[in-house]
Order: sequence, then C-alpha cells, then structure tokens
Amino acid sequence: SKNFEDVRCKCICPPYRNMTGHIFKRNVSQKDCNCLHVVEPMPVPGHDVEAYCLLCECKYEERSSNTIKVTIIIYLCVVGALLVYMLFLLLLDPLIRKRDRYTQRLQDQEEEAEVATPSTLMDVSGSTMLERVEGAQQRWKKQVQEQRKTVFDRHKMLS
Amino acid sequence: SKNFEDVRCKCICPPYRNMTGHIFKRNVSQKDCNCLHVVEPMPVPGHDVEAYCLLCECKYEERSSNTIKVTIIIYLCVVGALLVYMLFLLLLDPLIRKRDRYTQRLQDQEEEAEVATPSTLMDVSGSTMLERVEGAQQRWKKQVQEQRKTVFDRHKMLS
Amino acid sequence: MDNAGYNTGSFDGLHQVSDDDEMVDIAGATLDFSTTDDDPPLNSGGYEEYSSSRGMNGAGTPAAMVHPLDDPVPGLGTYEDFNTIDWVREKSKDRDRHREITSKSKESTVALLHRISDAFSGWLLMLLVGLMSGALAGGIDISAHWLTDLKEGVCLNGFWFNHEHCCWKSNETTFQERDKCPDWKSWAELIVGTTEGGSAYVVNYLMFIFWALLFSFLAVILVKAFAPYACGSGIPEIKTILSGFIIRGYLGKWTLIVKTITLVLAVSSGLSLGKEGPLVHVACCCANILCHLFTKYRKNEAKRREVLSAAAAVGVSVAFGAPIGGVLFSLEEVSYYFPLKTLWRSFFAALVAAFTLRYINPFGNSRLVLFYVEFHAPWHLLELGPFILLGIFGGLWGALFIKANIAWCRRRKTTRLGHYPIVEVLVVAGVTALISFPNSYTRMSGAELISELFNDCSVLDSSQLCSYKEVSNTTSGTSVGNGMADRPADSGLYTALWQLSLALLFKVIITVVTFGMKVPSGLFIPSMAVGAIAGRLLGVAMEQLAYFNHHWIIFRHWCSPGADCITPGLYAMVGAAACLGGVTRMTVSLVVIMFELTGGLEYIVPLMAAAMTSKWVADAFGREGIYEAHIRLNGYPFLEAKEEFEHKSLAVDVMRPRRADPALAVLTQEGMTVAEAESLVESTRYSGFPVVVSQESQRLVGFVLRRDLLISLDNARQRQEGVVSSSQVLFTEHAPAQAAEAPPPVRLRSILDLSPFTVTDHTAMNITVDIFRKLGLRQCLVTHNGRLLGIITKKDILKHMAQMANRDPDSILFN
Amino acid sequence: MDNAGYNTGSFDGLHQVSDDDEMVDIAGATLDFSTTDDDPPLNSGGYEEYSSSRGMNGAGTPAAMVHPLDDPVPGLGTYEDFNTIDWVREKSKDRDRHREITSKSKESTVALLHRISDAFSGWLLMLLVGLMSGALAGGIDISAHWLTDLKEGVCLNGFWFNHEHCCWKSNETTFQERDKCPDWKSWAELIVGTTEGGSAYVVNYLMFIFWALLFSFLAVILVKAFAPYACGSGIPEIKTILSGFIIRGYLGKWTLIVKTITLVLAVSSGLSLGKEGPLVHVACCCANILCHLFTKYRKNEAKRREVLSAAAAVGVSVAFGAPIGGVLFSLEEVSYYFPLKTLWRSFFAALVAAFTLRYINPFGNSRLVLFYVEFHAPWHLLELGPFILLGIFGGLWGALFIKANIAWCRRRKTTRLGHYPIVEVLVVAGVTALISFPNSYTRMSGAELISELFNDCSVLDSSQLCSYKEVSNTTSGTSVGNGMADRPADSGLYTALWQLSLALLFKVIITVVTFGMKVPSGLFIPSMAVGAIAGRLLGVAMEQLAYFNHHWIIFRHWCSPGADCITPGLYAMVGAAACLGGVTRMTVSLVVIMFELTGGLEYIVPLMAAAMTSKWVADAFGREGIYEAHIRLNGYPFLEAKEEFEHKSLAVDVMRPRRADPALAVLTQEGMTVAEAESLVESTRYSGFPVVVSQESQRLVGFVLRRDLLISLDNARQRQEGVVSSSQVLFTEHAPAQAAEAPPPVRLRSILDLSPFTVTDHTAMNITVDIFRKLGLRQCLVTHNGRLLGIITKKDILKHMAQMANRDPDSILFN
Repeated sequence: SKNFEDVRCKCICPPYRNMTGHIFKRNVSQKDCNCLHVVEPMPVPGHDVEAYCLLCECKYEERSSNTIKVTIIIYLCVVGALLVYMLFLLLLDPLIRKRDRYTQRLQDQEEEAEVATPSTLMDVSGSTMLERVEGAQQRWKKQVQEQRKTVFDRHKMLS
Repeated sequence: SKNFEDVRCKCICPPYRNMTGHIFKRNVSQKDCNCLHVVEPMPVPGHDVEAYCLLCECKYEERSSNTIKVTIIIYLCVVGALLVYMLFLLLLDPLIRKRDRYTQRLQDQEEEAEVATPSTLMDVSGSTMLERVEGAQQRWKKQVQEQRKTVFDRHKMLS
Repeated sequence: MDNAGYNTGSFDGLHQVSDDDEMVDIAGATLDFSTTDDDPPLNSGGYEEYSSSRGMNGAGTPAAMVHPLDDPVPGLGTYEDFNTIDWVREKSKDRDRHREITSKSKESTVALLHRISDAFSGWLLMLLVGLMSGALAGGIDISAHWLTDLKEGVCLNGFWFNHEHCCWKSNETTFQERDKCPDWKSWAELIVGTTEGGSAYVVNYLMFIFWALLFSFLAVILVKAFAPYACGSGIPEIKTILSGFIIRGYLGKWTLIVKTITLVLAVSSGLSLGKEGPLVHVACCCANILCHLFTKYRKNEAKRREVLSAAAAVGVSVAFGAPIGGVLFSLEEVSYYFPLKTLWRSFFAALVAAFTLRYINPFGNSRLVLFYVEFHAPWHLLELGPFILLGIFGGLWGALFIKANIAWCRRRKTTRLGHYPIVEVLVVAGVTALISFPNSYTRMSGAELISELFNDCSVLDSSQLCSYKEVSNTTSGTSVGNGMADRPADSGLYTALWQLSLALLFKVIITVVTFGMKVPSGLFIPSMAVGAIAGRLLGVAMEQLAYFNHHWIIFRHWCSPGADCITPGLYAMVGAAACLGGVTRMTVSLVVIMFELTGGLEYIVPLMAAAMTSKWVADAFGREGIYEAHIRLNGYPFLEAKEEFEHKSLAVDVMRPRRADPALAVLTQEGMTVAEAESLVESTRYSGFPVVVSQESQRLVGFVLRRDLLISLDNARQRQEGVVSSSQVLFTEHAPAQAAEAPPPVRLRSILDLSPFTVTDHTAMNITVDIFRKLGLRQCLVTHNGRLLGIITKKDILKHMAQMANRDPDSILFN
Repeated sequence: MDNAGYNTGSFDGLHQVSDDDEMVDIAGATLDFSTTDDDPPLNSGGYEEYSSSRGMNGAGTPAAMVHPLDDPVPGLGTYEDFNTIDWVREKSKDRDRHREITSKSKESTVALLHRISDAFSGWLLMLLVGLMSGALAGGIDISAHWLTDLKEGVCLNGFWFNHEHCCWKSNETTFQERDKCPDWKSWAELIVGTTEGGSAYVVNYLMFIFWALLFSFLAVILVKAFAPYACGSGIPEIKTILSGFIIRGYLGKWTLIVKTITLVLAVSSGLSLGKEGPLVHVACCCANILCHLFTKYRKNEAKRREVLSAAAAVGVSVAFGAPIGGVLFSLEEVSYYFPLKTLWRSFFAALVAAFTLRYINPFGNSRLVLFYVEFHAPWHLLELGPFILLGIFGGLWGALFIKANIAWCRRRKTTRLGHYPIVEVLVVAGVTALISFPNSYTRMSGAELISELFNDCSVLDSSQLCSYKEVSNTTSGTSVGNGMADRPADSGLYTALWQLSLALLFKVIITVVTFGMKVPSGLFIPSMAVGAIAGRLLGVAMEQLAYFNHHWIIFRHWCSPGADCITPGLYAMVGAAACLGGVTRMTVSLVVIMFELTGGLEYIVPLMAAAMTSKWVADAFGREGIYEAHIRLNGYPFLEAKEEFEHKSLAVDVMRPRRADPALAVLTQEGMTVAEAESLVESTRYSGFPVVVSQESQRLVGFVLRRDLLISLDNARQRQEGVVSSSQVLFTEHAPAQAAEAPPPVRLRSILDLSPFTVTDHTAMNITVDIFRKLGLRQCLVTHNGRLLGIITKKDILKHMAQMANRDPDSILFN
C-alpha cells in the first residue's frame, strides 16, 4: 500500500581518505536499508568497503506525500474560506442588510441590550431554516463583538 | 585510584563459521575496550577479523571489590552481634537478674501496668551512666514485648 | 433539551433537533457551542412547551436520553459568564447522577447498558481527545513547516512540499548542502533567475519580509475578526478555567479553528514565538467540544474540568512528544483538581495523542519533535559547575523576562499602545524579519535552531557549528560511535559563535515584546532557544578551554587529549532547560520532558541541577512564574495552590460585612413575602444569600444562590397560580398554619443549600484558604457561637491576599 | 528538650544531653527514638526542672535552639500510639512556626541564618535520605547476592565474592557455562570432592535445603526477638501511617536494622518473595530517623509525613532503578497528602538515591536492577491481542491471589496456625527449597529468573531458552543488531518450556502462603515472575505459531520468513507488568517503572494495554488491591482516596449520638467545676469534647481534646495554687464575676480549639467524606440550625462505610 515515492533509505557517508562526504538515497525496503545495498556506486575499492561502510549511517525514512498534500490543501481552503467570509461580513453584509427588515434590530444591538436581545431574535427565527441560520449568525456576531470589546478595547483579558 | 583487579573488558563472541562461541576478558582501559584489543589470540585469519569483530560484543565493566568485602564483613558482623545479643538476652540476662534488685519490678512489668511503669523505672535511673543504659534497655525490652504481643499473639497488626 | 437554559423563547421540537446539528456544523453561521448554556433564562416563558418537547425528544435521539435529574426549572444550577463554579455542588450533582444510574441499572438491561456506556464514556472521550489533538498537531506541524519554507522559495514538483520533502528523492544533494535540489526554487531564482549575487539576495530579503508581514497580518486580522480569545498562549486562562472560572467561548469551536489556523501563520511569520503553549489551548478546545457528545461531561462543570486537565497533558504530549512529561506538566503547572482517575486518563489520552502524531509522522523521520536528540556521551561530575552556571543564567533570564514582559504588557493594557494591535503585530513582525534575515541562526525557525544547537557534532555533520580543525589520528581505531574527540575550533566555528551571540541578544529583546501580542504565541520555544544558544556558547568555550589546557588540574583526569570529554550539545540542552525553568518555574515536568526528548536517564542530574538552580535564582527575584504573573496582571480569580498563606489574619478580618458596613443581607426561613425577597435581591449585587431561622437569633439554616432565587421566583410568579407579591416565601419543610384567605406560599426549600460551609470567626485564614482551595468553594459563611456573622467569598480572599502582599486589592476583577 | 513529654520523671540537664545521644547510639540498649514522645506524661511533676533545663539547653547544642512556640505544658499537642493525627492542627502549627521564624529573621543575622537553614533543611534532609537509602539498598543487593550464591558454593579466593565476582577475571569461563571457574567451589566439590554424579547432586541438594532453612530460621528468630514490626512488606502500614495514623516504633531504628538484615536472609533463603516492598519500608525508616535531626520535622507529624511520602518514592526508585516511576508510585499508590513541594523533593531524593546506588554499582554492570533490559525490537499492532490476553491473565491472577492470600492470612490471624510463626516459616522454606532445587528456573532467585525471561535471544545468548534450531542464512547480511530472525524451537527449548510451566504452577501456589509470613516479604518480584513466565510461554508459542504458519492471513504482512517479528522477551515483560498490575492495581506508575526498566518509549502502548486490561479484569472481581485488602484485614483506620462514597446517607445518619443513645457529652464554657470535668472525662472514652455556651442553647464554642484536657487539669492541680475540685473550669476569655472566697478558676481557653470543623445535619455523607479526606480531619461536629447535634469521627465514617458495604463495622479496630 505504500507509495513508491514515499520511502527512502538515506545513507550519509562522511569524508574518508581524501574523499568528500556523500549522501546516498534509494528507495529500498527497510530490511535492505544498509550501506551495502544503498551506496552505489561504491566509491572505494573492495577491501575498504567494510571500513567505509562502518562510518556511514543509514536511516530508513517514510513519509506520506498524500497526507502532506491533503493537509496543505485543506489548510489553504480554510484560510481562504475564512478570508472570504471576513470580506463578506465586512463589505457585502452591510449592503444586503441595508434594505432588510433587520436593520432596526441590528441598530438595537449596537446598544447593549444584552439580556433581551437573544430572545427577541429568537422570536422571529424558527420558521424557516434560513432564518434560523441567520439568527444563529447574529448571536455569534454579537458574541464575537463582545469578545472583541473585552480583549481589544477594554483590555480586561488576555493582555 | 582504580584497583587493577576491578576493571575488565568482557567480549562475548558468538559461534562463527564452525567455531564455538568464546568469552574474552582483559583489563584494559575503557578507551581500548573493543574487539581488536581484547580478543587475543584472534581465532580467525586477518581478512575475517572485521566480520568476526562485528559479531562480538564488548562491554567495559567496573566493580569495587573493597566495597563488596566491606559490605559482606559488616553484614556478617551485624548478624553475629545480633545473634550474640539475642543469646545473651535469652540465657545470661535472666541469670544475672535473678540476684538483682530489679526482679520485683520486672515481674510487675509482666502485668500490664503500662502507664505507671516507665516513670517508676525512670525514678531509679539517671544517677550513673550504667544505670541509665540499663533503664533504656528495660524500656526497649518492654516495647519489643509489646510489639511482639501485638503482632504475634493478638494478631492485631501485620497479619 | 440537554442545554437547559439555552434559548429561552423557543423550546419547540424543531429547534431541539437543530441544536444537535449546530454542534457539528462549523460552516460559519452557527452559534458557538459554549453559548448554549450562556444566556440567563430569566424571562423563560415557555415551560410547558419545554417539557412537552422533552417528552417527545426523550424517546428520540440516543444523545437525548432521559435524565431523571434534570432540574424542573430550566437554568437552575448553571453559571453566568465570568463567574466561579462551586466544585462541591458540581461534584455532588455528579454523584447523584451516578447513583441514580447505578440504582436504575438493576432494573432493566437498557439501563445496565446505559450504566456501562456511562462508565466507559470517560475513556472513550479521552480516546477521541487524543486522536483529535494528535491529528490537529500533525496538521499544524506540516502546515507550519511548509509555510515557513514558503518564505524562502517554492517546490516545483508539487507546491505542497516543503524544502526537505521537495528534495526527498533528489540525489543532487551534497554532503555540504543537504537540501539543495533543482526542484526547489528560491524566490530570487523565480523572479530574477539567479541564485547568487547581490540582486538575488535583495529579492530573497524582500520576499522574506513580504511573507512575514503577510502571515502576521493574516494572523492578527483573523484573530480580531473571528475569535479574539484565540490570541496569546492560553495557558494562564486555562489555569484559571481549571480552577473553576467560567469564560464562555474561550474553548469554543471558533476559537479552535481560528487558533489552529493563525498559530500556523504566526509561527511561520518568523516571529519569536512557539507553538507549544497554544497547542495546550487547542487540545483543551478539542476536549471541550468533544465533551458535548457526552451528557456526563456536558452538564457538569467539574467533570468537564477533569477532562480539560487531561487535555492540557495531551497538548504538551504532542508539543514535545513527551506523554509522561505532559501528564506531569498538567499536574504540576496547570491543574487545580487532579484526582488519580484523571492521572490515568490523562496518561492514556497523552499516549493516544502521541501515537496519532507518530502515525502522521509530520517530519518524516518517525520523531514527534524536530529537536529530538539522542546522544549518550558521558558527562563528568566537574561539569556540574558550568551546568549550575547555566542554571543561574536561566534563572536571571526568567526573572528578567517576566519583569520586562509584564511591564510591557501593562503598558499595552493601560496606554494607547493597546489601541493598535494590528499595527503592533506588523511592526514587530517587520522588525523581526528585517533583523533576522541576515543572520542564519535567526533566519531559521526556533525549533530548527534548537535542533541545530542540541546536535552533537559527529563525523556526519557538516554544519558551521561543527567546523573544527582536523587533527591527525582522530578517525583511527574502529570505534563505530558518533562521538568525536575534542578538537580545536576552526574559523567557521568562530563566525558561528559571533552570529549566535548576536542571535542571543536579538532573541532576548524581541521575545519580550512578542509574547502577549494579539496573535497565538507560545513561550517555550523562544525561551529554549535563548537557553540553548547560551548553553552552546558556554559548551564550545568549555571545550576549547579543555582542549588547550588539558594539563590543568581540573581537566587532567577526564579530559586527556584525544578523549571526547565535553559535549556542547548537552550544554545547549541544559541551558534550554534552565531558561524554560526560569520562565515557567517548572521543575519535575521540565526534567521529564527533557528526559523524554533525549531518551537518556544519564542526563537527569545535569538537567535537575540546572532546573533547580534556575528556579531558586528566579524565585529570589519574584515568586511567580510567567503564567501566574499574567493571571495576576489580568486579575483573574485564581487561588494559587503552590504558595502558602503566611499571615496571621482570622476569618473575622476578611469576612463581609466589615465593622462599619451595614448588616449582612439575609433571608429568613419563613415570614418573608415574595415582594420583600425580590426587593432584597434587587437592592443588592450579592450572588447568594444566607437563610436564617429568624432575624433575631441569626441561626443559620442554609444558603440560596441569587440566580436560583431569581429564576425560581420568576417561575413561581408565572406558573404557580395565585402567587402575588404578598405571598409568603417559605424555606421550611412544613408550612406553618396560615390564614385561609392568604395567597398560597412559594416553597423554595428545593433550591436551598442545606449544607453550606461554615467556619467560626476565630478560624485562622490559612486554614480557611486551605478549605477554599481543597474543596473548591465559592463562598463560606462565618459563625460565632452558632450565630451567623458574615460571609467570605473567593474574591474576598483574593483581595485580602493582594492587600497582604501590598498590592492593589481592586486588581481582582472577576467574581 | 524538643522531645517534650518524653520521660516524665527526670528533666534534668544530664538526661537532656543523653537524649540526643540516644538518637545516634545504636549499640543496642537504648530506647527506640520513636518512643520519645510516646508515654503520656499525665503524672508530670517536674515542670520547674524541665523549664530550667530548657533554659540551660537553649544556649547549648545547635540542634536544641530556642523554639518560641513550645507548648508551656509538656505533652500538649502530642498523640498517643494507634491514634490518628489532626492534619489541620499540625499544618497550622507548622505555619505558626514558620511565621515566627520569618518575623524573627528581620531582627538579627543569626535568626536570618536560622531562617535560611530552616528553609533548606527540607532539601538537606532529602539529600540525606537519598544517600542513606541508596547506600542501604546497595548493601542489601550485594549481601543478598552473596548469600544466595552461598547456598550453592563458596569462593576460595575471597569468601566475600559471589559466584560472578569470583570468576570476574577468570578466563576459564566458556561460552556455554559462563560462570564456571576453578576458584568457585560448590559444596559437593568441597565435601565429597566431585562435581558430577549422584552423590554430588545429593550433597548440593542437602546443602541447599540446609542453608535455606538456616537463613529463614535466622530471619524469623531475629524478627521475633528484636523487631516484630519488621515483618511483612510494610506498604499497607506505611499507607496507613501516611494517612495520619500513628504506630510508634514502626519506623524506628531497630525496625530498620532488623528489617535490613532479615530482608537479606529472607531473600537469600529462596522463599518466593522480593525485596522491593520492604525497601520502601527501609527507606521510610531512614527518613523517619533522619527527621530527628531537624526540629521542623521532628516535632510536626504532618511535615514528617511529607518526608515519608518522598521516602516511599526513594524506596521504589532504588528497588527498580526508576526515579520517576518511584515518584509516581508514591503519588498513585502510597501517599495521602502529596503537595507539589513534596513532588519536587521526592523527585530529588529519588534521583540522589538512584545515583548513590549507581555509584555503589552492586551488580558490577552499571545497572541498578538485575533485570534491566534494553531491546528495540518493533512490535506489530496485531500483537495487542496476545498482550491483552496477558492482561486478562494478570487480572485473573491478581484477583485470585488477593482472595487466596487474604483467606490464608485471615486463617493465620484467627486459627491456631498463627501461634507457630517460626514453624510456619521453616516449613514453607523447607518445602520451597525441596521443590525448587530440581527445577533450574525455580532454583535461581526471582530477580535472576525475571532477568532470564526478559532477555531477548540474541546470537550472544547461550541459555536454554534460546536453543533454537539453526536455519541457514540467518547470519547473512551485515546487520550488526542483536535481533535474530524467528527460528523453529529446539528440544532444549521444549524442555525449558516444561520446566517453566511447572515453575509457574509452583510459584502461583507458594507465593500465596509466603506473603504475610513473619519475615520481611515483598510481592513485586514473585508477581512479576509469575507474569514473566506466563508471558514467555505465550511469546514462544506465538513465535512458533508465526514461524510455522507465516502464510496465515494475520501473519502475512509482518511475519515473512527470515524476519524477526515476535520477541518473546517483550511478552515476558508485558506479562510481568500485567500480573503486577493485577495484584497492586497500579497503572501509570507501573507503566513508567517498566518504561524506565527498558528505556524504550515504544513499549508504552503494549504495557499500557496490559496494565489497563489487568486492572479492569481484576476490578471486576473486587475493587481493592492487595495493600488495601491487607489494610482492611487488619482494620487500620484508612480512608481510601480512590474509591468514591456512593451512598445517599446524610451526616445525621452517621453521627453520634444515635437516636437511642444518651446525649452527647459536652463541656460548657463556664459553670463547670474541675471535679465535674474530671468525672465527665473519667466516665467516657471519647477522645475529645465539644464546648458549648450552655447546656440549654447547645451553641458551639469550640472543641477540646481529651488528652489536652487531662494534662491541663492535672497540671493545674499540681502547679496552680489553690485549685481544688470545686474550682471553676473556664473556657471564656474573660472570667465572670465570682465570689471572693471562691477558689481560683482554671482557665483553659488556650487548649480550646476555637475553629472546630462543623457540617450541618443535612450534609450528604459523600461531601463529608470528601472533607475528611481532603483536609485530613479526625473529627467533625454536626449542627442543626446553629445548635450542636453530634459528632462524626473518622472511625464513625469507616464503620459506616463498612456497614454500607455489608461488612462487619467492628472490623475497624483503631481510632
């Protein structure tokens, strides 16, 4: 099941008798991950192989390039989605709302009628899915605003 | 400072090409504790040495024979002293005490006048070193007796 | 339906179903889960609907099974935001629940199954927390690595590969430049087409700064837009939450998403911060969210805190690949209430998380952390001298850092600086990028730097730090080990040392202003980096000293020429431990974490010596670690379990009312009307009222919470027929004889806590503080010869402690 | 002078000096230190001498510095044997002391030095405990090794060498018989002059039995003669002591000496017991004795228990070479009150002890334990199946062992069997020797057996367990590791398996009757041996199964021919952990100990799986581990912190007096005469009396301890002029107006505890139990609406818990 791309045996051979160090990589199975199988071409004559190989260090490594790919793509998607949603909230949302029946209520929210607001919001929601989502979104926005005030404006927390 | 006797380098070489396994010991310094220095005479011809040595495992070990000697001797002394003292308490002590003024009081101790006894014992001690030691010994004996009753007779504890 | 007291207007069935949806719906527009028991349902008017929907729902979804212990009035037994929970009440609620399930389980098989699933739900939850945290940590590691390398260039055979993975198979890598391969293009190569020369350098420099600014801007803007609570390290707040404080939304799903995302951005932007502290916050968020799957934990604040304690262990476990160290960190540093059961569970969860991370294998080398090392070079007893020196350095750095950082944060809190969080982040990120690019040791990420510094110079190494002069006969013999004899330093090493010194200076300064900015920021990595640099410098110095002076009496016995007697990497490790210890004041958990990082028991003594020295030195300048200092700065109601209360005060000195104050507001168990009770509640701001037999005798009957009282009175007025303002409020068991035409009384014995904690007025405050700490009380009544005298709340104690320490008692902000 | 209340008759200066002598004098005839505050000084008549000697002494020895907080009346604030301490009182005593020193330290340099030395005395004490315990453990290891080999033969070039050290330099050892050398003579060789043949075997057999009988006889006779408390493992008693119980002499110097000596004898006699549990007892004895060097710890029972908790960690640390595991063992298994400070200190002490032991190097191989292993063979996920099987086996063995051992111990306790402890030991030792000699796996000591079983078969091994058939091509390739591919078993291995099976059966049976005999006996090694045998058997079986069926679907992916896929040594290790876990119910500490024994993080998951399964399986048969079972068998007053109190009882159901009982015996704060008070004390056996305002109102003022009251009244009668039986006893602050001719009142407010703990009658018992546990109370008063109603003591709670669990409440013996 392992991808051919995703295993390697990496041998690092340090400088030896006027030769510089070398790095060798091959994809062989874990069992064969040793100097004799990986170091090709062998840079030393036959009788020196044992000594040269003693100095080399071979490590078998595995990775999953699919995991990496999927992770990075998901990450970029989430960042993108958040940015788009942020722009939407910043730019488009106020425009849409302007001709909305919620306008009144949103202005109410600006004043801090904390206890009453959720229930008044709840009154209108509950009929269609969209409106309930809307209501939840409003509550969430209020909450973030509250957090923003606590952290950024009043510096009550997390400073 | 290290005793010549107390270091060794022990190489265990497993069976190799029809040769049986061997154990080699030499006292060399830690730096020299490797197959080449310890395995003498080398049982294989020159070109096989590397391979043979790869199979051998060499371990540098230290001990302190003085520590061992002292520990064992101390241990035996303590055991001996305890045994002698036990025999003394068992055999000689009652004989000495028979013509002693303490006889009366010791019999009192047999009855469990627990609270009063220590203080009456204390009354007579305190004048000479010997008597104080005697007093302490009596108290200790009483305590051991008490423990013995708790553990061995009444089985109140440690069962 | 389990979220009693949630949305007060509509308890209809439809909404109940959607309630469960919302928990898994992360598509943006939903309510943060933790508001589910947020809004005070003072104006609940839908009780009938509520109970009917409950009946409907009880047979429905499995998550919504019947809970016989549900309070009849929604909202009873919940807490408001920024309040402290009552541990005793929560724990006995859970015990009642458990007893109920146990006794029911004898009746039917379903109930028995329910009991078994209830018993194992804790373990299942732990498994899930471990899996989720491990997966997230793996994702963070991979993304951060990629994004960090993105500042430098891009991989052509797959943009998602970081530098190392881009050259995974390439055979063009050489011994000197191990990650050079044609697939990886630096920005200069892409833009101006050359890798060498001044123009390439300038392009790379500019791109580096550009990305740093972009990443940090994105991080701060996302935090500000979606989850302000996601900033900072989170550990001070989690400590406070674990001690019983409630911060709604702090461990919510928005916080989780935004913290995960912005943590990667912040780390990649090159700012001097680490991901270890925020990972603890992330793990706690996971735990809190997963708690909502299990009734046992969703509805009980105390039980949930047990899970959070375990989650803190999980966070450290994945941050350092150290499960045991994580558990000890949670025990030593974070947790408040840590029963043995939690010990086992957090160990389990930490293991699961570590193995999940191991399975994901983010670094491709089977290690959980970048700076894992494995060396077995011996150390000599005389080296304890330099190790203790490092400990002193670490302690000084810790004390200095705490003082400077707190001063800076106070400045941010109080002056106009705090009004420009975005500008602040951008400026710091820009300056960091500007200064750090020219120096290769600041350009690399903190974890890589530490990894490089911890590394012992073997023959296989080609880094600048290992450029020693070759001495003849070094490779003689057949010793296969990695250890190499001490050698004189080469000019490359001297350059490296200069660069390291500058990096040290830069890190020390920039970390002070970075920690506390409005991006997720951990402190472990920068602290360790500072210590590792200092340690490596000292280590190389010692090595050269020993090499050139091996005839000195102190070196003679163990540092003969040709011997490998000093390991600079070990010094770096000890230095890192010392600095981390100085800042956080961890001891055992620190040593165990380092021990798990290196896997060798032989270094416990050097690490211990350094950690202890560092703690003692730092304690001489101020008793509190960075987290406690931040807790105090923010005025959270946190009763430190480590420091003893040393003063001679008695309970009577701390309790309210003071001598000059008006008498304590009490309710009587009978004889009060609803109107009187309501006006008493309205006219005061206390969160609870003692109930006494009569005003004259002041003999204590019980204690009733303001919130419970308000809800119950409200409820009675709306539901119970004939209740008017002149109705009697009764806390007694049996109603006294009343006139026939009198309105029916309101019976409130069910909300009365009949076993309030009391101490006598002569009780020493140290005992009282101990009781508060160990039992997790919120308030305690004070009596004298059986008469009620006053009340002590947690806030009173904290204020008193502040006063005793000559601090401003009004710095305690919350209840 | 610090031993206030010690010997009541002679407080002269001479004796004071000798008092310090006694502490270091171990020459036999001195008093065990722990009786120093033993005898109740009810009839103290020498107060004047006492205080004068105190004045004399205060300027004298440094250990006897002035303690301003000394009680004026000797004996106040001490406890009687077999009583429970009051943690709250002890802790606030210590805080008062500390505060006093702190405030004094501002006055003079001497006082400042005193304060500093006081602050560091804890660390110094820990250092000493670590050094002493480590040294003793080293001595025990060396002696036990030697004595064990003495059963077999003797070394001619130095009788003090054991077999291995005798052949230390000999080059006559061969690969097959690694410890054969001419210097070492078996008894047969010395007596009949031959090493082979029937007669030699018989002589060796007889000598083996002779030595076993001699050693066990010496052990039991020394225990009986000098320190009966030295028998058993000691951990149940130490648990009880740490929870606040007092057993005078249990941690005394005679116990230490005799336990050390007889432990070696018992282990060497070949009995199926280990030295690990008793080492904990030895370490605690060291700590207790060293406590007497520091006033801070000598005079405060609570502080001393902190040190003892750390000492328990030290004991495990030296027993297994596992400092972290030791600390966790102390935390999880033994300790009751374990503040963070103790965590740091016990870690420090455990490290010091481990390094002392490492320095002594008892095995000559730089390892701290005989059965240290280091293998890195990987394991496959599918192997979790057999590991869980081993966990089930361990759990079953644990449950069975506990039941059988407790039944046997109960038999010993109640029937005539208990009257012949010496005969019992001799018979068991004889039988053990008789049966174990023919089987080489029972003949060797438990630790050696475990070491052999844990060992992975490498090419270097020549043991019977590693006799596999040679398969061609096994040594091809240049793999340098020790791992070898799986091979088919040889006949030698089959013989070994048979022998192991018999050994398993024998060990299982003999351990049940051995544990609890009147010699020092630990349980860890026998349990681990049982598990290791079972694990090895299963491991070899799995290996052969995989070898011969490598085409099976479950083996195909990981067990291809020529691969080293199953490590029987790992199975042995997992089995050992499972059995130990089943018996002791340890989890985390067990895993960490095993982890430190092997040094590889990769085996945590198998160990964890086995330990958890084992605990769950064993818990299904009975909740308590072997130590708790022994505590219950002996009726010690131990309030288990792990199990929750699940019943619905209220405080009013548990308190005394019950409904039918006579009213509570109370004192009034004024109006009682000395004679009345004395007769009240005489006519009851309560250990304390509440003081109320008046008999009618029953409003609580405070609480006074019986012992304090008796001592004070006695003291007043003897010292205060004019006190007669009709004198008033006053607990009030201000004396009421009295007739002029009335005798002077006895003022006892100073001994009155003005802050007794109270709960209301409606408090649920689970909360009350929690309060008792967490605060370490001895008693608690029960009130109703401010009136005193009754009292709950720790014993009442334990009795109630016994009743709830359908056990005999009278099994709780002590107070």
